Amino acid sequence: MKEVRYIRAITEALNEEMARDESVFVIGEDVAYPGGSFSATRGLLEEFGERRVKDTPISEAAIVGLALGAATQGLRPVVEIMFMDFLTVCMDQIVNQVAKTRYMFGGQYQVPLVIRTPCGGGLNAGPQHSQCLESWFAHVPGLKVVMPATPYDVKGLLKASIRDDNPVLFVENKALYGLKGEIPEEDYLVPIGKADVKKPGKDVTVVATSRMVHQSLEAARTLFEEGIEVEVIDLRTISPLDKETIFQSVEKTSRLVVAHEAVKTFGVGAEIAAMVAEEMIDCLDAPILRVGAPFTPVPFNLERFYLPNAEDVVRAVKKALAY
Amino acid sequence: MKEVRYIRAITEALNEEMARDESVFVIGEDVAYPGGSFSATRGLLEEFGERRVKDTPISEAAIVGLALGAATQGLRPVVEIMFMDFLTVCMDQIVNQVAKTRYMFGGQYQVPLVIRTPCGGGLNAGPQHSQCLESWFAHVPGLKVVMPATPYDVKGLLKASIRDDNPVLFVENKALYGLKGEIPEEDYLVPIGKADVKKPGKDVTVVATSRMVHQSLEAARTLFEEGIEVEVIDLRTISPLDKETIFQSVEKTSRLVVAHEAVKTFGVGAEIAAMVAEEMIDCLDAPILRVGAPFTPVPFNLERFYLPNAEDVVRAVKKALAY
Amino acid sequence: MKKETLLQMHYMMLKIRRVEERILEIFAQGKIPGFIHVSIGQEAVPVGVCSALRPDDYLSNTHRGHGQALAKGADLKRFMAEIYGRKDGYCQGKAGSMHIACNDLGVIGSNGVVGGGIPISLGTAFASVYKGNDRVTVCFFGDGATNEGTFHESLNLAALWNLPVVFCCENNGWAEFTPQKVHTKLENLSIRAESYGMPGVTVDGNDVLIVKEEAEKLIARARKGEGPSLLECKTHRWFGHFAGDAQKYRSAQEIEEVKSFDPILKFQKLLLEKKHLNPKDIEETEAKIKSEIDEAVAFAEKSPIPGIEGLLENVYT
Amino acid sequence: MKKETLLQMHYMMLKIRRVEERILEIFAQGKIPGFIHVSIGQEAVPVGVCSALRPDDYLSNTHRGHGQALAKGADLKRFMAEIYGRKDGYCQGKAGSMHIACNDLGVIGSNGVVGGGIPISLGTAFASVYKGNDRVTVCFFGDGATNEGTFHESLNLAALWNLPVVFCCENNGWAEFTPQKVHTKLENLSIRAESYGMPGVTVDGNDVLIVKEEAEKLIARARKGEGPSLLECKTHRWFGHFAGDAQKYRSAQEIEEVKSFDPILKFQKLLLEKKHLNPKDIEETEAKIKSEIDEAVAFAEKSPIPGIEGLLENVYT
Ligand SMILES: Cc1ncc(C[n+]2csc(CCOP(=O)(O)OP(=O)(O)O)c2C)c(N)n1
Ligand SMILES: Cc1ncc(C[n+]2csc(CCOP(=O)(O)OP(=O)(O)O)c2C)c(N)n1
Ligand SMILES: [Mg+2]
Ligand SMILES: [Mg+2]
Repeated sequence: MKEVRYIRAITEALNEEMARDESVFVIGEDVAYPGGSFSATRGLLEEFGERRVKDTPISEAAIVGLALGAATQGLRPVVEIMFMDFLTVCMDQIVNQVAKTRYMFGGQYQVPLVIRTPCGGGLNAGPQHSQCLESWFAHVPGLKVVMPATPYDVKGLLKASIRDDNPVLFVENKALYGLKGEIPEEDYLVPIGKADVKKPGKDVTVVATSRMVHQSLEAARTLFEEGIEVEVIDLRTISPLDKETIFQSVEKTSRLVVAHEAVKTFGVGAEIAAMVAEEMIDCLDAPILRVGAPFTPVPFNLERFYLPNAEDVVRAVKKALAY
Repeated sequence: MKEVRYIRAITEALNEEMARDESVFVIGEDVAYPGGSFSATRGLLEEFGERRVKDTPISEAAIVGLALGAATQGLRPVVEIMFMDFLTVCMDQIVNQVAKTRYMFGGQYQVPLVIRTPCGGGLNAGPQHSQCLESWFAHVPGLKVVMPATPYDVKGLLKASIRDDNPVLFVENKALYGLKGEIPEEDYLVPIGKADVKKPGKDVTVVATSRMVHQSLEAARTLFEEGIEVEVIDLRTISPLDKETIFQSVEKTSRLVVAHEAVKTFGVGAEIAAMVAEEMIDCLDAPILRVGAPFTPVPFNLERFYLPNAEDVVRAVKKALAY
Repeated sequence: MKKETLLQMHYMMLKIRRVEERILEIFAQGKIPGFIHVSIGQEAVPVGVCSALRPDDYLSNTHRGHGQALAKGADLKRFMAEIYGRKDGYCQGKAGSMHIACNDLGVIGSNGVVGGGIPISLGTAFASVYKGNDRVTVCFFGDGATNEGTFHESLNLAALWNLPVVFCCENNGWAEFTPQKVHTKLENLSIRAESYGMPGVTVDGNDVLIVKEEAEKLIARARKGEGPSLLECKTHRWFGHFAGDAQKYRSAQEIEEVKSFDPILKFQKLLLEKKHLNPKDIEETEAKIKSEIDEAVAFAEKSPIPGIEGLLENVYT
Repeated sequence: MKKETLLQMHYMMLKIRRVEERILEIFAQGKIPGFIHVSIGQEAVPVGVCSALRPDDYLSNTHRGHGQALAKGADLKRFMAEIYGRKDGYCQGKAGSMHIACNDLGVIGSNGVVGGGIPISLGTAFASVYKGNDRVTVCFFGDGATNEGTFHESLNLAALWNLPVVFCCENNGWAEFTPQKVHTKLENLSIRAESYGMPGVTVDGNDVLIVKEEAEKLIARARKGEGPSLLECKTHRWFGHFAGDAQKYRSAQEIEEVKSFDPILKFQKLLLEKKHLNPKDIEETEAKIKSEIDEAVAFAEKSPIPGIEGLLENVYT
């Protein structure tokens, strides 16, 4: 094992997959010579050259379209979109083209394409650089949506995403880029579609994503001191959802809290709650509670009031237990 | 009262509001001389002239941006985007600009802007002309999302949307354009944010949107013959959701089915189910069931298998009752 | 030019015309679901351009894409079956007229989103460069599409990276029901090429030989690694935007007038003059085409309507 | 030109420079949250352009928008308070450096999305036409932004409708860490104007008088109803893309070299030569600006940090 930061785990994944498979290439704004706005692609140009590491103009729709065309011809593009908020300028290419190509053309093509993009607040980057929009993409058949929270998962899932023959929206988190964690020295993959029990517990299930996994673990530690044993599940993949792991946990705890940084209303938590309310309502001993951002844009210098945190999770868990 | 088609109710609303308020103007592709792809804007050019009824190039982002700039200066643009699927080419303008302008600038501006767009299948128009994407926009603070199902509601809600000082995404339904219904002769409004009990009943609550309102009413008629009394609630507004009407009904029936045409997973039904599972789980005597489209793009000539219908609602209601 | 080439072009233009006429008929009978956009009057463009392509070249297409797919070599039976939405169609009935793709022919898909196919064409071109082969991509779109942001982003990137794409604007003067002068101030759209540092040419899109000649130059250029270009072919849409559009926004006189530019008649006249064809040959070609179409229609009508079993297939691999 | 005008322009350029220098200092001390993009080296562009505007004209802005807002007349105290994210800021601390809008001055907002503000500028211009007044809109954006689809769509629509907008490209040769030659083949971006049928000009953006002169012509044109235009001002970004960017991608020599184009020194030299200024005047101006900045910083630092009570405010009316 070795300790790496989340951002460097991404770089390692890109490095290894590019070395492993010549059809993998990296494309995006400032990814080659500058090594990426958040330095995720640092060193790739030096290692793999201009043919496979491509700086582009600020033309997101053209970038994603290019990647799609290339993917239909057997290449495996890894696109970087600098902030998740900017997926909005290439939404047609992602939703109407990339996601639908395989299905609408009757299976004639494979679309092995990864779009990496960072979500989330924490940098006071304001309303157009801080959003978490993953629930949109989970509503789009044909895409997979992955959202890892740790260096271990980000590396293993990125490698798995690059090897997947389907389009994957790979949602990183800016606030986690500096986070350190252990990863194996050797090659490993983390399977898409599998949630991970980050901390077992018997009293309440907390299903969390991305940064809120860490907030939930913190909450679990706090609650443990009060004798409450929380099970923290890191969803890791938003689409397809890992029903099984969630259901198993809820069967055990009978209490469910979902925690994400995205706006609570119409977020990922809604689908998880609905799924449980649809298929295992009798197991529940309490309302399904959701922790998420309030219904506002992400305000610049009020971000700290906006971002959901460990305290919110503690409060929700206690409310679920008090029921 | 008089009988009009859904599409003509839209035309009437536009006509009346343009006559009432000189700051209202209509803009979009083929809306002026051609009178609109679906004829919603027919006759407006003749009535109000080129200054207020504007044909544009195929440049959706520019159209929405123009409308936003104009709205900040006190005009009241009504934009037509030809198919809901094409909101993807102007998503940044809608989500990052229009929706956030008031909030991020600290309340300096009002943004009285309506974007009309038709969703839905039924025309075999294929994967890029048939989507229902309303749940995306309901996840965006700063937008209102309206989705009327009848000529009465479409007229009253469009007039209310045009008079609203906030941006409204006004989701029409192509398959309903030909539908006839009664509307008053005189001026009336339907308030944004109020659901409507389209048919009272005591056994099961069905919350439905747009075309599925009619399918649900049909299901209710079928079920009535079997002695089952369904309460059909037409949501009418997706954002903000009318919790009160839904909760009142569920309190009465203890059984909830949500029905929409959008893909079931991560659709509007998820939020409604989650809301109920969060705040009134003890009232429920059965799982919350959702009727929606399967997790696939809208296939061309398999559309009839894809579209949810009255039978699906009947099945869900029976399942809820059998529980 | 070889006589066979000329005759093949003549055959293909006529075939496209007759196929679309038949499609209109069948559509009017209610046998074809969905939207149909025919390109009658525009046949010289796809035929001129595609006659300059190799079978392994790529083609990115638009909603008005029947002619291009056929000219690139689409099998009429599978093509027709897709228009009908049948199982034996190119896309198993999931695509229809607006989305036909033929992977084996490099036809990477018609697109229902105006301008949506332009960025994708960069990708096949990029793949050629990446793999070190010399396959060229031709990207078709209409005059209206040149006002979408994707047009701009794509041409800039293609020029910058010197990608082997020929951007072919089929300028029929209309974007749905809106004439060119209501969607742009420009007369010749090819001057937009200068904005990207690539060559742009406007040609008479009703003259198949002129289209072919210019396309050959630009395709050869791209194949040699000299980069992309913009070819504007001015032509005319005879019928409505989609099947069922009665064109009330156009005067009867205008609709008559544009027919005087008939690219097929023009080409036939030339071939007759040059004695490459005689009237009997034309009759025979017509007869051959008719029987091909009859066969394709019969094939399509016999092909099974897709059942629910395929609904969930091919969302993912 | 009147002496006062010249002196006012000199004052404003210097003010922008000193304000941004101070912002960099304060940012380095960790007192300003978020991202900061300074325009040091580019001051001649906003000052030249805005000196040709009327107070009631509109201005659409970019992420690198301090200079434009100040040149349009932003109150330095409220401006600084917004940079600090305080309650007395123009946007009550919800916007920050990247999103300042000043409704009373027609500054309709800086934009964090590259190219995002271009379409919006059409709207204020449209409102002028609709209301029958002669307020002009200036829309600022960078060289990198000219590759976004919104640039293209907006310029076409503006030209078509003859909207009173001057599109002002501040070409500093860089899009973040990517030089112009890596984002487009073009040398002069103003030639893109031809793609829309509007005039385009490239000027030395380090010469405030040249910028003003050209802007005056184009703004007058727009005001008279003669339509939009594209003004490219070539200038230099001295510092990194954002505060904290050490510019490792640029040679020390290049960074030094660009400083030789200092628009302020150049203008000062001229004013000194023409005896409009003497060294003491400059000192006084510097002192005046310093005290204004001190005052603004004190104001900002005293202004309350927004509390949770404002969080849910102004999502809707
Ligand atoms: C993004 C988008 N906007 C609008 C439409 C509706 N639409 C379909 S075809 C068309 C006109 C296209 O004109 P042009 O590009 O000239 O092609 P033509 O139909 O003339 O071949 C429009 C507006 C669409 N399909 N996609
Ligand atoms: C749509 C979008 N893509 C990417 C970015 C990230 N980004 C911010 S500024 C910038 C460079 C802009 O360059 P230019 O337009 O030349 O303006 P400058 O910073 O030089 O003033 C980029 C890529 C963004 N904000 N929005
Ligand atoms: Mg056209
Ligand atoms: Mg720049």
